Amino acid sequence: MPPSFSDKDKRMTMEEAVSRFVRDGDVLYLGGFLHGEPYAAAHEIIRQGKRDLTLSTAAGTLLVDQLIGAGCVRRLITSYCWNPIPAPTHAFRRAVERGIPHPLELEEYSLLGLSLAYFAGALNLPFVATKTMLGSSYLEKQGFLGDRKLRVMDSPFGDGPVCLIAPLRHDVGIVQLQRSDPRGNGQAWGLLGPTKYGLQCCDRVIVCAEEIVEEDKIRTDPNRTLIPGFRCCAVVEEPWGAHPSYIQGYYDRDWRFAAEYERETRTEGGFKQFLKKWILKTKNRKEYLKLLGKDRLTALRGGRRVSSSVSYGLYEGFGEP
Amino acid sequence: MPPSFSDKDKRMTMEEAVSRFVRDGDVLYLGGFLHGEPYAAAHEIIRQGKRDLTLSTAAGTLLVDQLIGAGCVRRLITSYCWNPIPAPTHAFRRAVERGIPHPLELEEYSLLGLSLAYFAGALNLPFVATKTMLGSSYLEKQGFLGDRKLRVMDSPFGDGPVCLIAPLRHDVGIVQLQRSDPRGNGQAWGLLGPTKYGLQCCDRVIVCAEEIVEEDKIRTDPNRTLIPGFRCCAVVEEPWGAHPSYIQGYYDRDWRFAAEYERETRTEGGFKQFLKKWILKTKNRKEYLKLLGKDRLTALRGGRRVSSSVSYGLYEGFGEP
Amino acid sequence: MDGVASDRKPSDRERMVVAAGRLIRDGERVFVGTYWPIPAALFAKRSHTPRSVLLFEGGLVCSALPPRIPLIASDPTLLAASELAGDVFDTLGALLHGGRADVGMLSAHSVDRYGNINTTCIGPYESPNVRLAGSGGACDFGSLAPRLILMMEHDPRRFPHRIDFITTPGHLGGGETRLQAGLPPRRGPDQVVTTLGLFGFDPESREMVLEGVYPGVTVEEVRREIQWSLRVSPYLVEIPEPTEEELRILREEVDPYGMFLRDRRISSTP
Amino acid sequence: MDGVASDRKPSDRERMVVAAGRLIRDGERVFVGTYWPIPAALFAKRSHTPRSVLLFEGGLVCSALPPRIPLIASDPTLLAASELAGDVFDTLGALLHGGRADVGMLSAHSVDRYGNINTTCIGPYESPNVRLAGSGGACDFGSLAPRLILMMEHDPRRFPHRIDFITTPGHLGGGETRLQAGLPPRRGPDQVVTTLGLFGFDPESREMVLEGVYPGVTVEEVRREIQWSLRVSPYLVEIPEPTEEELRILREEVDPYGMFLRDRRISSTP
Repeated sequence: MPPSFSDKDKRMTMEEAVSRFVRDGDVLYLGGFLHGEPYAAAHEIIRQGKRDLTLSTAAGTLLVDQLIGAGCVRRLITSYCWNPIPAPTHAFRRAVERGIPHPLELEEYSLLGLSLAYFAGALNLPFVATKTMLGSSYLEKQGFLGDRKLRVMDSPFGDGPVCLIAPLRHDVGIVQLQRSDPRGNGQAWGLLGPTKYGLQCCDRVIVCAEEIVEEDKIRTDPNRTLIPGFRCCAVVEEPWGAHPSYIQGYYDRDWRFAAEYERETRTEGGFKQFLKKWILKTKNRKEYLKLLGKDRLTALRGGRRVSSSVSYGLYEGFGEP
Repeated sequence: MPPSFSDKDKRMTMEEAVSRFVRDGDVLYLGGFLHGEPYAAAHEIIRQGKRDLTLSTAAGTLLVDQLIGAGCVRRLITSYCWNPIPAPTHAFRRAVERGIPHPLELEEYSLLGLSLAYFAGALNLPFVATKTMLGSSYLEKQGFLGDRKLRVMDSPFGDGPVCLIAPLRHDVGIVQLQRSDPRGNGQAWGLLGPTKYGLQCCDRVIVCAEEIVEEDKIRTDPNRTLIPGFRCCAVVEEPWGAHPSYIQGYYDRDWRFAAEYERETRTEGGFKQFLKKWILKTKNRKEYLKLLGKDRLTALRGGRRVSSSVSYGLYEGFGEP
Repeated sequence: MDGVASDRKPSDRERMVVAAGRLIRDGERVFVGTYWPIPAALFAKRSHTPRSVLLFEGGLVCSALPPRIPLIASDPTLLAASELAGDVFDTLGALLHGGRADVGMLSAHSVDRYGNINTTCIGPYESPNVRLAGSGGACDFGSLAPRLILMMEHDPRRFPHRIDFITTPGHLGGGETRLQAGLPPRRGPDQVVTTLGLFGFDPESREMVLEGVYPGVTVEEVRREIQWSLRVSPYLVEIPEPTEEELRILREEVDPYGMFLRDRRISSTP
Repeated sequence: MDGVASDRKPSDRERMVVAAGRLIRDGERVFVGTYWPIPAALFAKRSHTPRSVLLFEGGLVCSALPPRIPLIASDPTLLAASELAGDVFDTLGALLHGGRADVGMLSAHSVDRYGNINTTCIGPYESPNVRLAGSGGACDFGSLAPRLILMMEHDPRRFPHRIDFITTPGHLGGGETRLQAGLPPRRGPDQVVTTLGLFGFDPESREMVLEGVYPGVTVEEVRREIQWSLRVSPYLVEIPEPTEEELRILREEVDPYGMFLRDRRISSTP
C-alpha cells in the first residue's frame, strides 16, 4: 500500500520532483491528450538522463518523440505517435525503423482500447471486455506485454467473440493541468481525454500546474479535481509547462513550433541540435521560456472566456423550520 | 438508432413528459444517489398510474418505496432500499414480505457492482470483470435477469475467480439536476454517484432541472454537462423537484419529512393516506410545494458558497506572433 | 444542547464510537459507511487523526471537517469539506477496488462467527420474514477494504448461528475459504466494535474472538448476546473508558445536536 | 486572405471536402477524425447540416460553430462550441461504443479493396520500412461507427494490393468475415471519398466499387491510382462540381486562412 501524503505541502522544483520520483526502468505515464502534455517534466527527464523507461501515454506527439530521440525510452505503450500538423515524428520513426538511438519495443492499442486498459488499471479490474479492435492487427501484434494484454474469447453472455483488455499499471505518472493546491489536489478543465484513469493507475503522481492556489479555492469547486491530493507525491508550479501543447484557458497550441520541429528534426543531427538548444542547454523551464521569447508567449495567450459560477451551498446546522 | 433531438427546444410540463415518454412495462432508470432523486417525476408517474415498470436505480429510498406502494413497479434493480434516517421503507417491505400491493421481483448488486453494470450498459460493453461480490450471496441469488446478470469464471489473465457483470439497459431515464438548457444539456455538481452511466444506458432521457438557462450559459462551463442534449427527449423545469431529497447548492435534504414518512407509512392504510395527501390530491409539483408550505422550504435553503470561476479561453484566429 | 457536559457517564454507544474511532490511525484513508461510522470517523479526526481522509461511496474525498455532522454518507454538508467530488468510480472504483484506501468502517445488521454480514433479509431471500436494506457499498467494503471495522449495537438476533444472506463477505467459512472464493488476499473484517466490547478474528480459523470489554462488562454478559459459542482471547483486555477530553470532543464537537448519540436524527424535528 | 474568390476553379481537395461533406445529413451526430474530416464536417454544418453535432474522440460534443477552424480534433478553439466537455468515455465510449452516434469520418493513409485501413506501417510491423502514426481513435471508428466515410488523397501507394497492418478494420476479407470476427453487425466503411471520386462497397462481396468521378476525371485515371483491379459501378455518376455558394462557404467561412486547403497549417507562420 503506497503511503498517504495527504497533509503535506508537496511543492518542489521540477528538478527535485523528477530526481526523486522518476526512476530508471520505471513505467512512466504521461497525462494529457494533445491537451495538457507535460513538456516541462519530460524535458527535465531528458536533462537528468533517465533510462530504460516504459512510456505509457494515450497519444504520442513531439513530447514522446523527444524522449525517444534522447534515448530515455525502451518501450512505448500508446495508441498513436505523430506530429499533429500532421507529419511524422522523426525520432520515433528512426527508432522503430532503424533502431536509432536504440530499438524501441511497442505495445499499441486503439484509443478506446487503451482508455479501457487504463480504466481497468485504475480500478484494478481483472479485465474489461469490448468489441473494438476485433478484426484489427492489434490482436495479433502483441508486444512486450505478451499474453497480459489482449485476448479474444466467446462471450459467456452470448455476444460472440469479444476482446478482453487487461489492466495497465504505472509506477509514476505526470500530469500538467490548470491549478493545484500545495497538497496535489489538481484541477483540470477542457478536454480531458483518458487522463484521469491513466493517472489512477500510478503508484506515484507528480502534479505540474500552471498555478498553485489555496486549498480553500480547490474546495469551492471540488468537481474539477482530477485525482485526490493524497495520491500525489510532488507538486510543481510550472507556468507554460505544456508548451508547445496547450492548457485550456491559459495558452494556445504553438502550431509554428510543431512545424519548425518537424523540419529541424528530420535528420539525426538536426534532432541533436534541437535537443541541445531547447532542452540540454536550458537549465529549467524558465530558461526555455526565455529562449522562446516573450512575444511568442504573448501571441499564444487567447482571449478570456469565463465560466458562470455556481453555488455549492453551505449546510451548517439543524435548525427548526 | 434513436433519433437525434439535438436542435429542438424540448421543454414541456412534467405531465406531458411522463405521459409521452414513460410507458407501461418500461425499464425505468431513476438518476441520483441520495442526492438529486427525481421525486417530482416519480409522483407524476404515480398520478398517471403507470404499471409493470422495471425500476433501476443505484439506491432506493422513499422515492422507490412510493412507486412500489402505489403499485407501479413489478421489478426492481438496485443495491439498496431503505429510509436513510435509517429505518425501513415499509411499502418495499410489504411488497417483498407479503406481496402487497403485489409481488416484487428483485435483482440486486453491490453499489460498485451495479455501477459497473451501468458502465457496461453505457458503453455497450459485453461485460466487465471485477473482484467485488465474490463470496457474497449475490452470486447465487440471480433474479429475473437470470444468467444475463453475473457469472463467475477463472480469469484468463491468471487472477483466479472473477465476477463478470453484464451490461444493463434502460428504456427511459429520469434525472433531476441543477440546470439545463432547453435542448437538454443538463449540468450537475456535487456528489455524482453513478448517474452519468445510468443515464447513458437509456434510450430516452428526461431531464428535470431546478433552472432552465440559456444554451450559452451551458457553453461557459461544458465540463459540468452530464449527458449531451441530443440524448434527451424532454426537458422539465421543476424547482424543488427533488424534495425531500436535496440538490446541492439549491436545498438541503428534508430529514423531518423522512422521519414523518417512516411513521405515517408503517401501515398499508397509513401509506394510502400519505399517497392521497401528497401525490394523488396534488395535481402537480406546484400544489405539492404549496401543501408543504413556504416556511418549510425556506428552512431548507442553505447558505451560498460560490465556486471560483475559471477561464476556458477564446481562440479565434491564427495571428502572426 | 442539553447534557453535553463531559461529567455525564459515557453511554454504551459513546463507548462504541470512541472505541471504533481509536482504531483509526492518523493519515489513513478511511471509507466511511453510513450511520455509526460517521460519528466514529469524525471523532477520530477531531481527536487523534487530524490528517485522516474520509472517503464516501458516492464520490467524495474529504480531508477537512464538514460544517455540521453529516447524517448520511451523501449529506450536502460534506461538499464544503471535499477536495474532490466525483462519481462512484472515483471512490469505490479507483480508491477501493483500486487498492488505494487503508480502512473501511461499516454498520452491520447481523454478523456470523466468521464476520459475514447480512443486511438483506431474515428468512429465505425469495420470501423473507423480514426484509432489510441490502448492500449499498457495504459488499464492496467487505470484498475489498484492506482493513475492515464493523460497528454494531448488541442484540442476540444480530449475532446468529447462521445468517440467511451474505450481503457482505467476511471470512466466509473461515480458514482459506475467502481466498478460494477469489477475493483479494489479506482482507476481510479485522475488528467488530459493539456496545459491549471489541472482537478480533483468529488468524488461522478466522473465527471472531472477544478481545476487549468495556469497564464493568463481563464475558458472560457478552456471551448471552451471541448465539454461537464465543471464543475469548487469552489476552482479553478492559477497554479504557473514554477520557474526559474524548467525551467532550464527541459531545460538543462531533455531535452537539445528539443526532446520532441521542437519536435526534429520527425525531420529527431534528 | 488572397484567392478566396469563388470564381477560382475548385481544387481536387476542395472537390473531396465538398463531396464528403455532402454525405452528412442534417441532425446527424458525426464523429470527426483529425485532418480532412474537420473541414468536411464544418463545411456540411455551414452549408446543409446546421443541426449536426460534431463529436471528438477526446471528449467533446459540439453543436455550435467554433470561432476558428480547429487544426486537430483536440483544438482549444472547440471549447467555445462545446456543450459537453468530458473524457474519452463520454464520446468514444458512450456515444460510439454505446451506439448513439450516426456516422464517423476518417482520414486514411492507405486502404485495401475491402476498405481495411493501414495507418501503422509499411513492411513488417516489427521492422517496418516506413512507420506511420498508428490508430488514435481510428480503429474505434472503423470497428464501431454505424456509417463510416473515409477521405484520402490519391497516390497509388495508398491503394495497395494488400496492406501490412489492419489499423482500422474495414470489411476484412469481404463477405461475412467482418461479422465472423465479432464486430457489431451492419457496420464498416460505406464510402471512400478521394481527390478523384467516390467509392462505395458491394453489399455482398464488400469490395470497393467506383461510384462517381468528378467532372473531367476518367475511369482509367482512377484505375491507374489503384493497385488492384477496380470494380466500377454500372451506375457510375459524375459528381456535380461544388456550386458557387459551396465554394464560397468553404473558402470564406470554413477555411479562410487556407489552413487545410492551401496547406497553411504546415508553413512555419500560420
